[in-house]
Amino acid sequence: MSTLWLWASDACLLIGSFLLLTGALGFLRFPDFYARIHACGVTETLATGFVLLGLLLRSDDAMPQVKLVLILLFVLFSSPTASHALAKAAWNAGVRPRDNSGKRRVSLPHTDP
Amino acid sequence: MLCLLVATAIALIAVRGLLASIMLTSVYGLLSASFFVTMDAVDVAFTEAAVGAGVSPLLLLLTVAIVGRREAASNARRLVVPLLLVTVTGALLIIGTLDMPSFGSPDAPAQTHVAPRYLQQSGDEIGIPNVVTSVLASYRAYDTLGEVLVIFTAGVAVLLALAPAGQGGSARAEPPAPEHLAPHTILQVVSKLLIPFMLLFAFYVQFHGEYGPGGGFQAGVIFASGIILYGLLYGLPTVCRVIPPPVVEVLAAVGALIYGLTGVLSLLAGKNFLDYSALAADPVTGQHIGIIAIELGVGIAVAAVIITIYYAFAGRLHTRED
Amino acid sequence: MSDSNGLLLASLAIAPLAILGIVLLRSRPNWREGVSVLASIALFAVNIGIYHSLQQGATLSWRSGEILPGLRLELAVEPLGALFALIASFLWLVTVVYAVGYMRGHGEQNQTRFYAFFALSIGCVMGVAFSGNLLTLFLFYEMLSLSTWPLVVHAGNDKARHGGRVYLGVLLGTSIVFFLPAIILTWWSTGSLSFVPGGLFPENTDPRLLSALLVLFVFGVGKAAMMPFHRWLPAAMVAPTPVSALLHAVAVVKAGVFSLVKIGVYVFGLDQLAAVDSREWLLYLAGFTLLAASIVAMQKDNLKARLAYSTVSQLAYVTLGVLLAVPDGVTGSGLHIAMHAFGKITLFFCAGAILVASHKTEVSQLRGLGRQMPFTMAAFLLASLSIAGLPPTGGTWSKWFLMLGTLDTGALVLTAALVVSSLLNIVYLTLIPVRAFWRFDGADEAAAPTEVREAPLACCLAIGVTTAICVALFLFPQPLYELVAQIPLGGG
Amino acid sequence: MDVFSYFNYWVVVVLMMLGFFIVIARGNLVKKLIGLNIFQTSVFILYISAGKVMGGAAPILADGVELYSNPLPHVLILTAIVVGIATTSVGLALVVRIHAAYGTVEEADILEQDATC
Amino acid sequence: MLSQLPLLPVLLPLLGAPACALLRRPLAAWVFSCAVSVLALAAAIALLAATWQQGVLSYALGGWAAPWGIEYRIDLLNALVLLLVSAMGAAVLLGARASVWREIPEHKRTLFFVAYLLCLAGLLGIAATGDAFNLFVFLEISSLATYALVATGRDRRALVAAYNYLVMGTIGATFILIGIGFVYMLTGTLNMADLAQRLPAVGQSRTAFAAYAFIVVGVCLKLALFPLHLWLPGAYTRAPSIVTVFLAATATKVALYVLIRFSFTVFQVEYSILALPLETVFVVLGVVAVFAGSLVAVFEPDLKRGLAYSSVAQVGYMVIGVGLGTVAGLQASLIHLFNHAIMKGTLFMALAAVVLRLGGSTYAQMQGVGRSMPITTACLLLGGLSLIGVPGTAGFISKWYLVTAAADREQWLLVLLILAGSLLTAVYIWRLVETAYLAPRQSPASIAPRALEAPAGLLAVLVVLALANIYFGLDTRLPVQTAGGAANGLLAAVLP
Repeated sequence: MSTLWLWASDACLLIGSFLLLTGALGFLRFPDFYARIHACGVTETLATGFVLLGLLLRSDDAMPQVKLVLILLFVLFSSPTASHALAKAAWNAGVRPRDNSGKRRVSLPHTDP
Repeated sequence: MLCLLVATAIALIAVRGLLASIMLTSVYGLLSASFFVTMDAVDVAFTEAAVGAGVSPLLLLLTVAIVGRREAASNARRLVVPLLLVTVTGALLIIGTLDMPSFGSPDAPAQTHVAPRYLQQSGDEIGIPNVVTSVLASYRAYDTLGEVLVIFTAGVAVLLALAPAGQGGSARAEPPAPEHLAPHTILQVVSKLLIPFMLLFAFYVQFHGEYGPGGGFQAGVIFASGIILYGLLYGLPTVCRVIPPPVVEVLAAVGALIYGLTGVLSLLAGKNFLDYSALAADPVTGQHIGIIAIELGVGIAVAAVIITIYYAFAGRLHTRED
Repeated sequence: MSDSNGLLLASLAIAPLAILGIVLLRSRPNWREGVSVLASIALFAVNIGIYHSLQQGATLSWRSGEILPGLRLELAVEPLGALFALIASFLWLVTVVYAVGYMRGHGEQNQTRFYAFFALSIGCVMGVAFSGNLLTLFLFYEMLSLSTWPLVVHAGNDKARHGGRVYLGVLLGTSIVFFLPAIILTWWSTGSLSFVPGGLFPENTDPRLLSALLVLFVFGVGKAAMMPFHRWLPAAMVAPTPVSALLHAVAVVKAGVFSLVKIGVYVFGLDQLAAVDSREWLLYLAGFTLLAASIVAMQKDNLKARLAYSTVSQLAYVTLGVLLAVPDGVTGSGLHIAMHAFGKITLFFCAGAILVASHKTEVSQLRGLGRQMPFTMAAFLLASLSIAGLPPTGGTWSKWFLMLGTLDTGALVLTAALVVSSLLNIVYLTLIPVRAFWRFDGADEAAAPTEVREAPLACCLAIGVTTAICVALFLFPQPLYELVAQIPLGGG
Repeated sequence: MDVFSYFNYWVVVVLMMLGFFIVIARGNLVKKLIGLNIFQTSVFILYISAGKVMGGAAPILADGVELYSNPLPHVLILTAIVVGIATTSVGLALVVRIHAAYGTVEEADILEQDATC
Repeated sequence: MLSQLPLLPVLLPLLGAPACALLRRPLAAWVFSCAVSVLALAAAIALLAATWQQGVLSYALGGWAAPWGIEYRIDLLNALVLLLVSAMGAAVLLGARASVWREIPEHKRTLFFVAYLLCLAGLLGIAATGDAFNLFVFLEISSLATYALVATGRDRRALVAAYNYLVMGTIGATFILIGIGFVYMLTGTLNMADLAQRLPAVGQSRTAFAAYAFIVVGVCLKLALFPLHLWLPGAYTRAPSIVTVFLAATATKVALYVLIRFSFTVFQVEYSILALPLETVFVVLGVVAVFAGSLVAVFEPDLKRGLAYSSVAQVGYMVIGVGLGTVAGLQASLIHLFNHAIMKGTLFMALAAVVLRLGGSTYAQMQGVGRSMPITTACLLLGGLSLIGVPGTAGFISKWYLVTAAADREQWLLVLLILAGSLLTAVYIWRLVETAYLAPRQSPASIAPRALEAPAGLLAVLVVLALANIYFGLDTRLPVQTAGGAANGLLAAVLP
C-alpha cells in the first residue's frame, strides 16, 4: 500500500521535473517572446501540478495535505493568469510574433504601442 | 544553492539595464529564502520571500517605472578603487572566518551560551512552540519594537520625501490617471477571486505565528501585497477610495503605539517595560496576551507602512504622467 | 579685609558696568562720555584704595571655584600689579578726556563701540594686573587681545583690516603656540600655576625643560614685542590715536612686559632664572631688539610708526631688565614700565593733537610747526627726553637702574647697547620738536598753513597733565621706587 | 576538512563582496541600492549560517525532537530584513526625488550638473 | 517610577513619535515634540544624578535578565551622552519653530517633527543600550530619520547629500552588523558586558580582529573620521538649518560614544588600543583630520559648509584623545565631546538665524550682519571663540585637557599640532568676524526684506547656548567630573 503510493509519488515528481526541464529548454531555445511564454507557461502549470500531487501522495498528515491542495488551487489560478498578463503586456508594448525567418508575420489593428 | 546565489550575483554585475537587474534581485531574494529553509530558518525564509522576492522588487519596479530603465555604461577607470576596496574587505573577512567555529558545529559558542535557554525553557516560560516567536516577541521584544519603529521611520521618511504639497502630508492619489489598465478583464476577475484569500491568509499568518512560521511582520507584508495587487489592477484612485491614505497613515502610528502601549501597560502594572507577565495573574497567560497584542501592533504597522509607501510611489508615477 | 577684597572685585567690575552704561546711553553722546569719565575716575579711586590697603600690609585676594582640578581663577594684589593698575587707570582717565576731544575733533564713526571696547580693554588690563596665577593672567591676556581688536580696526577700511589681521594673528598665534604650551608644561611639571615669590620650580627640575619654558614664555608673551614677533605693534597704529596712546603705549604692551616680569619673578624666581641656559641668548636678543628697533624707528617718516618702533625698543629694555635676573634689573624694569608709560603716552597725545589740528602725519611735515603749536611741541620735547632717559624727566631713573643691572652682571656689551640706544632716541625723537622750533627755513613757510592752532582744549589738558607727571617723577620718584622695591625678589 | 567547514562562509564572503562591489563601482543610483540589497542579504546569510546546527530541526518545539538550530540569529535577521527593506524604500524615495530634480539617476550626470551651477 | 529611570529618556521620544504623527496640525506637533523632549531631558538629568549616587544602573527590558533579554546599562558615560543628546535635542527643538516654518513646506512639518523625535529616540537608544544588536537597531532608526531630515533641505543638492549619506551610512551600519555577527559567532552573546567577559578568552583569534576592524570602520563612517568623512559636509550644508544644528551637536557625538564603548568596554583596552597599532592610527588620522578639515574650512566660501568641515576637524581632536589610550586622553576626548556639542550647537543655531533672515550663509551674504543682527552675531562670535579655545570658554577646557593628556604621554609634537590646529580655527573664525563687522553692509537690493534680529524663540535658545559656552568654560564640574568618572570606569580596571 504505502510502497505503491510512494511509487506513484515518485513517478509524479519525475514527470513534474521533466516537464519543468522541457519548459526551461523551450524558454531558452524558442524564437520569439510568445513561443517562450507558451513553453514555460503551459508546462509550468502542469509541472507544478504534478510535483504538488507527488508531494501530496507522500505526506500522511492532514494539515500539510490541505495546504498542498490550497497551493495547487492557487497555482492553477495564478500561473495561467500570469502568462496571460505577460503576453498581453507584451502585445500592448508592441512585441510581435516572428516566423522562422525572424520576420514579423502578424500585423493586427493596434500597431501603435 | 549557494552557487546559484553566486551566479545570480555575478549576473547582476554583468547585466546592464535596470529591469533585468530587478528580476535578478527578485531571484536572489527567492534563492536566499530557499537557502534559509535549508538552514532551518523558516521564519526568516518566509520573511525574505515576502520582502526580498516581493516587496523590494515591487518598489524597485515602481521606481524604475518613474525614472526609466536605462543604465549608463560604467567607467572602466573607476573600477580600480572599488576593486581594491572590495579585495581588501573580502580578504579581511576571509581572515576573519579562519578562526571561526566550524559550520554547523553544535559546540560553537553561539550554540552553547545563550541560545540553549531559549530552546529549553521558553516552553515553560512563554508557553508557545515557535521559539523564534518567543525570542522575537518576548525575550528580545525591545528589538522588535525597534524594528517596528524602523519601518515606521521608513514610512515617515518616504512620505517626507514624496508627499505632494497641499494635502496635509498624506500621499493622496491624483485625479484619475489615464486608465490604460482597463481592458485587463481576466486579471481583474482572477484577482477578485484571489485577493480575499490573500487577506485571509494574512490573518492566518498573523495568528498562527505562535505555532508555526509567521507572525505580525509576515502577515503585514502579505496583507499589504493583497492591497497593492488590488491597486495595480484597479488603479490607484480606486484603492485609495477603498482604503484612504490618511487612514493608513494613522494606522501605521496606531500599530506602533499598540506595541508601545502594551509595554507601558506592564510598566504601569509595576513590572519592567514589555514584561508581559504583568498582564495577567498567571505569567504564562500574560505572555500569551502580550505576544498577541504586540504581534497585532506589528502587523498593523507593517501593513500600513508598506501600503503608505506604495501609495507614495504610485502617486508619483501618476503625477509624472500628467 | 573684606572691604579691601571688595575693592579688588570693584576694580574689575567697573569696566563692565561702564560698558552697560555706554551702550544704554548710546544715543546721547554727552551722557555716554560722561559715563566713561565717571567710570575712569571711579576706577582710579578704587585703585588708590587698593594701593593704600597694600601699604597697610593687607593681603587682597579672591578665588573662584575650581575650573580645572586644583586650578581656580585667582586674583591677588602685589606691588607690581598695583603699580601697573594705578598707572593704567590714571592714564585711562586722562585718555578719556583726551579722546572726547580727539574723537569729536576728528569726527570718527561708531563712537559707542569705541568707548565700550575701550572700557572693556581697561577691564582686562585690571584683570592682568591683579591676576593671582598664570591661568588668570592668560585668561585676561587673551581677552585683552580680543577686546582691543575692534579698536584697532576702528576705521573699518582695508588698511585697518589688514592691520587687524597682523595684530591678532601675531598676538593670538604666539599666545596659542608658545604661551599656552608653556603654561600647560608648567602645570604638568609642577602641578601649580600660582605666582609664588621665589618661583614655582623645585631645585631638581630638568634644566632643559626650564630653558625651553623660558623661550616659550618670552616669545609667547607676544605683547612684549620681542623680535621677531614685534610686527603687530606697528600694525596696530592704524587705530585712532587715543587707542595707540593708551593701549599701544601703555595698557597692552605693558601688559606684555608686566607679564614677563611677573613670570620672571614669581614663576621662575630670580635665582633660578639666573641659572637658565637660554637666558643668555634671550638677553642678547633683547639687546638686539632694542637697537634694531631704534634703527628702524629712525627710518620711519610716519610719526606714529616711528613712535611704535620706539615702543618696541623700549619694551625690550624692560624685557632685558627682567632677563638680567638681578634686583637692580627688575627694579629698573618696574620703574621703566611706569616712566615709559607717561613719556610715550604724551608723545602719542602730541601726535594725535598734531593730526587733529593740522592733519599732518609725517615727521618731515612738522618742521616749523612749533610756531603754531608751541605747547604741544614743548610737551613733545619733554616727553622725548624722558624716553631717552635724560633729566629733568622720570625716564632718567629707570634707565639708571637698568644700567646698574647690566653692570651688576658684567654684561658690558649690553651696557653699551643701552647707551647707544639712548643716543639714537635723542636723534629720532628729540630732534623732531627741536626742528619744529628752530630749523625753520622760509621755504616751508608758504606751505605751512597759517590757520593751524592748538588742538582742542581737552587734548591739551591731557597733554599737560602727562607732561607734568613726566617731570614730577624726576623730582619725586620715591613713591614709585618704594612700591617697586616691595617686589619680593627672593634672591635680593 | 577545516577548509570545507569554512566553505560556506567563504561563499557568503564572495556574495557580500559582489554586492559591495556593485554599491561602490556602479554609478546608477538604483543599481547602487540593488547592490546594497545584495550586500545586506548576504550578511543575513552569514548570520543564518552561523545559527545552523548540523542535524538540527527548525526551532519550533515539537515532541521527540532534541536538536534544534539556533533561533537567536533568526530573530536578529528578521529584524535586519526589516531594516533592509526600510533602507531600500527610503533610498528609492530619494532616487525618485533626485530624478524629479535632476532628470537623471546617473551619479556622473548629477555631479556634472552640480558642478556647473 | 525611579526604577524605570534608565528607560525613560529613550521611551518618551520613541513612543512620542508615533503619537506625534497622529497630530495633524504642525503647531500642535511642535508643542508636543517640545514637551516630549523636555521630559526626556528631565529624565536624563535625573538619570545622571542617580548614576552618580548609585553607580551603574541596569534595566532588564521585558523583565528578562541579560544576556537573555536586552539590557539597558547606564554608567557615567551613558548618562553623560544621554544628558548631552537630550539637552541639545530639547534646546534645538525649542528654538526650531521660526526656522522650520521658514524652511519646511507646510504639509511636511508634522512629519518633520515626527522624524526629529525618531532621530532623537534613535540616538538616545544607542547611548543607553547595553546590547550590541539593539544598538544596531536604534542606529538604523536614527539613521533613517536623519536621511529623511537631511532630504527636506530646500536645495536639490540636499537630495544627493541625503542619498550619499544613506549609502555610506548603510555600508557603515552593515559593517557594524558584520562585526557584531563575528563576535556573536565567537562568544554566543550579544550583551556588551557579557561580551566583555567572554571575549578575552578568544581575543587573540583572527575573527576577533576582523570583528573589531569591521566595527571600527563602520563606526568611523558614522563618525565621519577622515578619510571616511565624505558624506558629512554635504549633509550638514544642505540639510535644513535646524537639522544641521541637531546633527552637529549630537550625531557624531553618539558615534564617538559607540567607538569608545566598543573599544574600551566590549574589546578591552589592552586589545583594542594597546595590542593593535590603533593608537598610532587614531592619532595620525585625528591629526590629519584636524588639518585637512580646518584647511578646507579656511577656504570655503560658505560658512555653513566651512563649519561642517570644521566638524570633521573637531572629530579629529576627539579621536586623538581616544587614540592616546589613557584615562587622561579619554577624559579629554569626552570633555571635548561635551563641549563641542555646545559650541557647534551655538554656531549652527546662530547660522539658522542668519539663514532665516538673510536666506543664506555665504560670507558674501553675511557682510555687515554684525550690525543688522547684533545679538545673533555676538553669539556666533562666542561660539567661534570657544571653537578656537580662547580661555574663559568651554573650548579652552577641551584643549587644556587634550594637551595635558598628550603631554602626559610626552608626545610634544602632538601638543604642538593640536595647538596649531587651533590657529587654523582662528583663521576661519576671524574671516567671519571681519565679514560680519567690517565689511560694508550689503546693498539694499540684495538684502532680505527683514534683515532684522532673529525671532525671540530662536534667539532665546541661541543666547542660552552661547552663554553655556562661557558657563562651561568657568564651571567645569559637570563635564570634567563626569568625563573623569566615566574614563576611570572604563579604564581604571586595566590601567594603573
